[in-house]
Amino acid sequence: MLEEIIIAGFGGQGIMLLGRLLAYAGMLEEKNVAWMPSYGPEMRGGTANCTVIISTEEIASPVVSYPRSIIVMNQPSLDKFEPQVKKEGLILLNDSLIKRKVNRDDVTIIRVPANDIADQLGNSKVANMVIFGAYIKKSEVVKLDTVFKALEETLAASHQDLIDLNKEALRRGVALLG
Amino acid sequence: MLEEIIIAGFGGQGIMLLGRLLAYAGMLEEKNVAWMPSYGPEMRGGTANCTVIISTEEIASPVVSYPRSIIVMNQPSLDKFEPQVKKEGLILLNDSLIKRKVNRDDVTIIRVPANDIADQLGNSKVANMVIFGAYIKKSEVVKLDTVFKALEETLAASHQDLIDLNKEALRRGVALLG
Amino acid sequence: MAKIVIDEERCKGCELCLAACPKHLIIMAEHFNEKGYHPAQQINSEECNGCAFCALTCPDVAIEVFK
Amino acid sequence: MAKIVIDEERCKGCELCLAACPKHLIIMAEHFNEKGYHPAQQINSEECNGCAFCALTCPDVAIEVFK
Amino acid sequence: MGEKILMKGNEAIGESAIRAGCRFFFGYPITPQSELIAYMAKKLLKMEDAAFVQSESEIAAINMVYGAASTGARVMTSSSGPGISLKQEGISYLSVAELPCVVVNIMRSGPGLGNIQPAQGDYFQATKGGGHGDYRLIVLAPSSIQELVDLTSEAFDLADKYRNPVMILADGLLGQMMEAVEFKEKPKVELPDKKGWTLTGCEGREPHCIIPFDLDPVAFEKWTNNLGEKYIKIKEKEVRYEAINMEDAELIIVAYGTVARIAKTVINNAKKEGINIGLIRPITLFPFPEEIIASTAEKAKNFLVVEMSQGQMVEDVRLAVEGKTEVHFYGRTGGMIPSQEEILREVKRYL
Amino acid sequence: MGEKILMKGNEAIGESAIRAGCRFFFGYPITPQSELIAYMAKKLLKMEDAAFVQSESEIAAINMVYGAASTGARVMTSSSGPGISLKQEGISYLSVAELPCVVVNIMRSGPGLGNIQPAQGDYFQATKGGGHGDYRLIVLAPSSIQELVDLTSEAFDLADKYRNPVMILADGLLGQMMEAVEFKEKPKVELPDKKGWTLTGCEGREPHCIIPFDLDPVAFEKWTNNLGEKYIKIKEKEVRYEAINMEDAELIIVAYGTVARIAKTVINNAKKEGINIGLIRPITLFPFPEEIIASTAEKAKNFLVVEMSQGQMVEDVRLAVEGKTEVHFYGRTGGMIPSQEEILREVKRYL
Amino acid sequence: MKKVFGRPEALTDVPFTYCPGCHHGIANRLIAEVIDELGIREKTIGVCPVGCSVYAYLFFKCDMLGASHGRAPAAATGIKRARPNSVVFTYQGDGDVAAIGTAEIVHAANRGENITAIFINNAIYGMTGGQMAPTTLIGQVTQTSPYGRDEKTMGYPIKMAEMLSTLKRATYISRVALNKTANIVKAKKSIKKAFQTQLEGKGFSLVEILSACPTNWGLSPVEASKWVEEKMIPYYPLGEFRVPEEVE
Amino acid sequence: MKKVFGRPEALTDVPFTYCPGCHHGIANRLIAEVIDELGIREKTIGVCPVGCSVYAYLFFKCDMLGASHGRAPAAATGIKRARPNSVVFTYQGDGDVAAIGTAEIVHAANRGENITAIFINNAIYGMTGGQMAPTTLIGQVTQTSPYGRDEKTMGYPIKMAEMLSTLKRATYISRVALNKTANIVKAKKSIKKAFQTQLEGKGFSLVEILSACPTNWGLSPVEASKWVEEKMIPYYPLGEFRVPEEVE
Ligand SMILES: Cc1ncc(C[n+]2csc(CCOP(=O)(O)OP(=O)(O)O)c2C)c(N)n1
Ligand SMILES: Cc1ncc(C[n+]2csc(CCOP(=O)(O)OP(=O)(O)O)c2C)c(N)n1
Ligand code: SF4
Ligand code: SF4
Ligand code: SF4
Ligand code: SF4
Ligand code: SF4
Ligand code: SF4
Ligand SMILES: [Mg+2]
Ligand SMILES: [Mg+2]
Repeated sequence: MLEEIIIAGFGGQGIMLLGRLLAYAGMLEEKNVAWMPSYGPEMRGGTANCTVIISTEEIASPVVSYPRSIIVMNQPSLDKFEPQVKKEGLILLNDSLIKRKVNRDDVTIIRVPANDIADQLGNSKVANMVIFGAYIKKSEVVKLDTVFKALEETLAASHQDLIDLNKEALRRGVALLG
Repeated sequence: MLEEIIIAGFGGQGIMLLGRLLAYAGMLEEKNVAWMPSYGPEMRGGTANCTVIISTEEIASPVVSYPRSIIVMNQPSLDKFEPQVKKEGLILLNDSLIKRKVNRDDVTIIRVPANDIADQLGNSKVANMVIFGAYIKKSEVVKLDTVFKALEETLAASHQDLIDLNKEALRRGVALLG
Repeated sequence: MAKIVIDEERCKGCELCLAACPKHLIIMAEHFNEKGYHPAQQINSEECNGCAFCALTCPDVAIEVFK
Repeated sequence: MAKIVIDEERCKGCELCLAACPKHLIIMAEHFNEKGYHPAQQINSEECNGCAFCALTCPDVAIEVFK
Repeated sequence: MGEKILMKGNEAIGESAIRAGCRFFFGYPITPQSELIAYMAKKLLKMEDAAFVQSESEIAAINMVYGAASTGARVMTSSSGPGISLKQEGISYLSVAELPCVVVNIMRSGPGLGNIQPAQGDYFQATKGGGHGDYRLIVLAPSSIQELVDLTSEAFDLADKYRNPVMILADGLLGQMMEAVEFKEKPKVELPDKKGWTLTGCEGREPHCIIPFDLDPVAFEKWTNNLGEKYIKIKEKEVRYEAINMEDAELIIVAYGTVARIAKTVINNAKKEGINIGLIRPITLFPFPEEIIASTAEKAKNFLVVEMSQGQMVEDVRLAVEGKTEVHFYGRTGGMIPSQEEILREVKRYL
Repeated sequence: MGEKILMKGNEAIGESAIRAGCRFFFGYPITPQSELIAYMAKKLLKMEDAAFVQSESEIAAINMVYGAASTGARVMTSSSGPGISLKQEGISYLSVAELPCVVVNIMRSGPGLGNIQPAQGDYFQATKGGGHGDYRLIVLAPSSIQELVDLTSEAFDLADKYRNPVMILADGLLGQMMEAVEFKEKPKVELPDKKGWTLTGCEGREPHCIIPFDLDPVAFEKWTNNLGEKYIKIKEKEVRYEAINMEDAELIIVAYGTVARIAKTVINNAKKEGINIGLIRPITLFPFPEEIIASTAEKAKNFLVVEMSQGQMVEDVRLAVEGKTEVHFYGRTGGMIPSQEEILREVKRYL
Repeated sequence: MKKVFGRPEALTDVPFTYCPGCHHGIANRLIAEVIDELGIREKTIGVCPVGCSVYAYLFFKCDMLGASHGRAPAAATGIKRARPNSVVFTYQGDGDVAAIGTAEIVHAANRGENITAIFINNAIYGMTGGQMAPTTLIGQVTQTSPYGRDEKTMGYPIKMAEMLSTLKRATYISRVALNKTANIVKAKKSIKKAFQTQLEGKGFSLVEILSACPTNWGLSPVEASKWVEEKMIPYYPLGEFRVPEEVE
Repeated sequence: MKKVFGRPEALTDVPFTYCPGCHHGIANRLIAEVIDELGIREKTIGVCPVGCSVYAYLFFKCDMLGASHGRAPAAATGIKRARPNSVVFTYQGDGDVAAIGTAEIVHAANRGENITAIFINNAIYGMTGGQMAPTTLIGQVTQTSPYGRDEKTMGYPIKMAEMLSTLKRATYISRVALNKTANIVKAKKSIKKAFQTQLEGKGFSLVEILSACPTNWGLSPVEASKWVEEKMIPYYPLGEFRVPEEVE
């Protein structure tokens, strides 16, 4: 089993966190994992992306030119990564902010109104979890429960309300593909 | 024609100046010349020495392991350089400060009471010129007149009295081997 | 009579102008600009006296003032 | 009663002690030490009061004072 | 122990250093190694008999290392590109004074301010001596986060064993990426006692002096010759490398760090195409694994050296090959990472 | 003009620089190059439109050079050992920003504080880049005071021609010794106009920017590749060396600087003993005279490299020889100068 | 209607790369306005540092040099010595001026280099992601003072303006802030005086500008401006520390 | 008779390598006497610099480290942090402290490193043969100010003690001289206070010592001492600039 995914969006959309949670969950499921950021001079603003690899084999190259999946949270990210997705790959996009059509017809495309749902949950910051939920459901790369566990282990217990909110957002994402 | 000489003594005895004058005179006589100091961390005290090469040929190595001549102004310098003088070479030593005998019997040895004569001239600083005079006379490497010219060109005209004193000291040295 | 012109695409939604306007004539727009910020927007523009406090404060030189 | 002892071989003939002695009891010797300096030397030693000004001043710690 | 932890490379170095007994860290922020400094601050500021100082500069940092190392403490500093250049005088001093310490260089792209993307352009500086005079660092080149952990720990041992500064040379990607790592309990290694030379106050013994010079050339030549002999000993004993798929290989890739990992994927993919490629991955850059390269060259195998530079390690490969076979080079610079596809394309050019 | 003057090497560099139009000098004292600073102070402080600044450190000096060079002025700095190490960050910046300037290294013995006797232990630092990232200095290695004069003048031309820092690398003996020199009138060389890039105030034109970075790796790779191409051009066009007695030589000595002069005496003396030895004396250390060495190796001549180091240039000789013949090495360190007798002894070992 | 406030001529059209609410932008604009008012754009050469203002060369419409971290005063010295008739300014952060570049700023000031240094004190290393600066306040939490700056091991925040004011040829030294319009107006006056000091050949000038870094302080821009008022100004008094008579 | 003045225990027997009449020797001895009086020789670690005192490790009978030029305060920081119970002092010249090592001394002082710096201000670079120091007086001729130091291009002599006194954790800062017995006695007291400041854990201490360099000043030792009195002291006032209450 090998998953190679690039997650991309604005800074502040929780891109890095999403990637890290995915890698963490992969690790909990005893897979080999690698997480790699693309970092810029500005620790702020602009676009951000990271790569996650989850594999039953040893991971040789951490650098992925052609991901199987991408999660794109804004349009510049879609523009950048759409052409790189492997044939028969997977694109999850944030329908709340991306208005344009995807040009590829050799990949699975899932549009998630992530910000809208997050707004419904009362916190636009959890848009990343909504789309993540959808990804988990579709890709079956890791189990939802494992992601919950990953959440608990990475967020301090003192943030119980935050954990709950994130879980709810994940569930709403999963439910979308119900 | 090739002369390789090491001049050595205490710092403050005018060793470097002597060497420089010799090189300058050599240059005035259109020979190839090289002057090389041995320098130490202390710009002061301790022993000092320099090497001068004067040659009608191009000077390849400026480093001389076995000089033809040495001028030694104090005993540590004699101790250090005596063994290195080439067979049939020349040792000029400052008899005012060096009391011991020279062990070599395959070289010419000239003992010059340089400090005593300098004291007679009223300035112990010109001991170097006294011994230099003797060296010029003995070695005939450069002419006394050329050294006078070198003196005039290197010392500012404003130091006329100093020039005169130095010339007198040189003459006294020459006269020793009269 | 005075007016201000806000360059929406330069605005980063920092709200400093909003805090600086002595007449509280600036609010943040509902919509996003291209960079994803809610740009500042003037209201009740007829009350503007052209004091330029908003423009003086704007870190992105997004405001011009006319008088 | 006091006396000073000058370590001739440490002395560099700087003459600072000479200048420091309030009683002018120090002069420079005629002879050279091994390093080629004229070492300092006490005269009229019976007048020495052991004030140690000379020793305090000596940069080469060449002077000991006894009292 | 034995538990897997997901960690950034920079943090993994920090944790490993602390577990290896490093209690003193002096450093100055610079991307892409800043997480390491932050990690050391978080940990060491809470520990007893430990110190973390964010120094006023990289120069101050390396000289604080010099001071702390002279007391026998296990001590580390880290930086990148411009900051490592500033440390060169200090590194030269540490080398001549034979002070054990660990210097981490998480390489960014140079020269100049360059940028903060990964690169391997500091190979020459690390292995040939960016500072003045004849000296050598032991240079370790990990290629995974687990190896960062293992080699960091080993770096301290090597430093103590040889009384020599050790550099960990990793490209920025290794500092920034996360993988699961394990902190294994290590068997205690016998290391030379430091008591004979450290500065600890001279109670009950003669004073110790640690001095970075000898103005007498005869004495100083002896001193530097002793260093030279130490480096020869290190060359004999401490060469580390990984060699895979060497037997039937039609071509041998030589690469270190992240590039070596990409090369592994290339090898796997090439196999699917029926192409057999081998890999020599130097783990120690000094001492450089000359012998395996020389003996491979004897077998008439050609080499392709791949670096994130304009060609630095390739000189050491050529020195080892000595003209016996061909040595090709492929490099990316400016922060660009060579892709599997490019490397495979290069491989095919030389088959 | 044409008149012979007896000068110290350090002063000769200064005088030659001033005659070459250098009007700005920034430096910090260090033995054995201090006479150069003193000379520049004496001259420049009395000149119009000139400046001499004794900077607070070597780092400040190299950055003052960076500023002055950005205006298009001819500018120089000089130092030795530890001071040159401190300049490495700045040198890397100057290289990427392509700012012409001349940096003088009068080598003392290292590593560390070492001592102030002559040495050649900074060859790697000068030629492979002691700073971070891929860059190259043009490195000139004079071996007489007259050559110091000639090459200093040429250094400024080369710097301007290639928009590249040029290093004059001379051992301390050359800085300290005196020989008679002549300052010859040089034919004016055509050099590229600087107006297109210098910082002079933007009156009547668009502003110029000189920037040592590009955060975009694609753009920065292109930038560094351009530098790489420049270095290749320099390699093609600017190699300089002296080769003597090559025809019947039983062995070729390769040496630069003072050592090459000693070697010449060895060659003369050996001839008297009926031994024929040749000499290749690299005058440019980068670009290194690979071709003459390679073609000599083709003729199956063995080499003896002699350096005042533990063996640095010898790697470049080996790279050029590529195993075709034997390359032997003899080195002295710590400030010791190899004597004629030692070199001849070594020569005889390999005949 | 006439435009009474607009983009100064000495700024290019390039949008600032600073974060929302970052005071770097205000400082950049004030310098540009001063350059315009003094009519010196075409003879000005700016030196930008490493720090969040590393891109300043994109913003100022005059000749610009990018210096290495902390060494802008040395680079500026080189420029000014080579071209004494140009107007040379550095733009530097607190890591640049108060940490790695301490020797360079002290000695440029001590030599009385006829240059102007603009020193952005935001009590943090902005560009590298929020490490402690020498000017970080006591108790302030940063990446490298995770439990708050503790004066016992990290010392007190350094007062550069005061320290440099002990140097005789540091001719004009002031501290200003950008947290509210009144202070912004004063800041501009001070920057102008600094440039005038240089134009009159009177020696070194430096304006220390207390500035907000909302991103690394973890505050909204409005809160950050308040933090400048409530925390920074009480520790770092505003005012002129050294004034040449004639400029005054 | 009892010995009332002799060689302190904390000095080895090695004769000083300084020139005749050089005040370095007096300063070395005073430090040794203070170490003896405080009984701390066996826990003292000294850091010697590059400069005429590069050989100090031969003279002090305690553990010694040779630092690179200017960086002694950083090296001392490393030592003191690693061994907080030891007594750490640096011994540095004016090139070391006031030029290349400016950043290191400022920040050791600012952090309040619990170390003692002895700073020999002889207004010249002694070891390298007499170049201008940042502390060289106006008009003073040196190798690199051959027409005398000119404040217009070289600035005024820097007053390190005063500058460092602006730093809050620079706990004890004084300036003394060695040109006559009365001053020597005061100097020793001041050095002792500095070490006491450290022993009581109060933070950074520095004693600036005005010293003669007869060789590079081209004066006899006696004339040189007079020059300290007549030229240096008027410009560099003696006294204590910062004193911790309890040490006082
Ligand atoms: C020699 C060197 N060391 C470290 C760095 C990394 N670095 C870049 S900017 C910076 C500090 C930024 O802080 P500051 O000067 O306060 O500017 P700000 O970003 O806050 O405006 C550092 C440490 C570097 N580029 N070069
Ligand atoms: C990095 C570096 N730069 C320069 C030198 C050369 N150097 C040695 S000592 C010294 C200055 C000596 O002056 P000072 O510190 O005043 O001490 P002093 O000799 O006067 O006691 C210099 C510049 C060096 N050793 N290292
Ligand atoms: S010009 Fe003055 S009144 Fe008008 S919007 Fe701006 S701040 Fe408000
Ligand atoms: S101050 Fe400027 S950037 Fe901020 S909200 Fe107002 S217009 Fe926008
Ligand atoms: S102890 Fe006093 S009186 Fe005696 S010699 Fe010394 S200074 Fe003079
Ligand atoms: S002070 Fe000391 S060194 Fe100087 S003359 Fe007197 S005894 Fe000799
Ligand atoms: S990190 Fe801080 S200083 Fe840098 S641009 Fe953002 S707000 Fe401004
Ligand atoms: S040169 Fe000056 S400071 Fe150095 S030992 Fe001699 S007199 Fe003392
Ligand atoms: Mg800052
Ligand atoms: Mg001094």
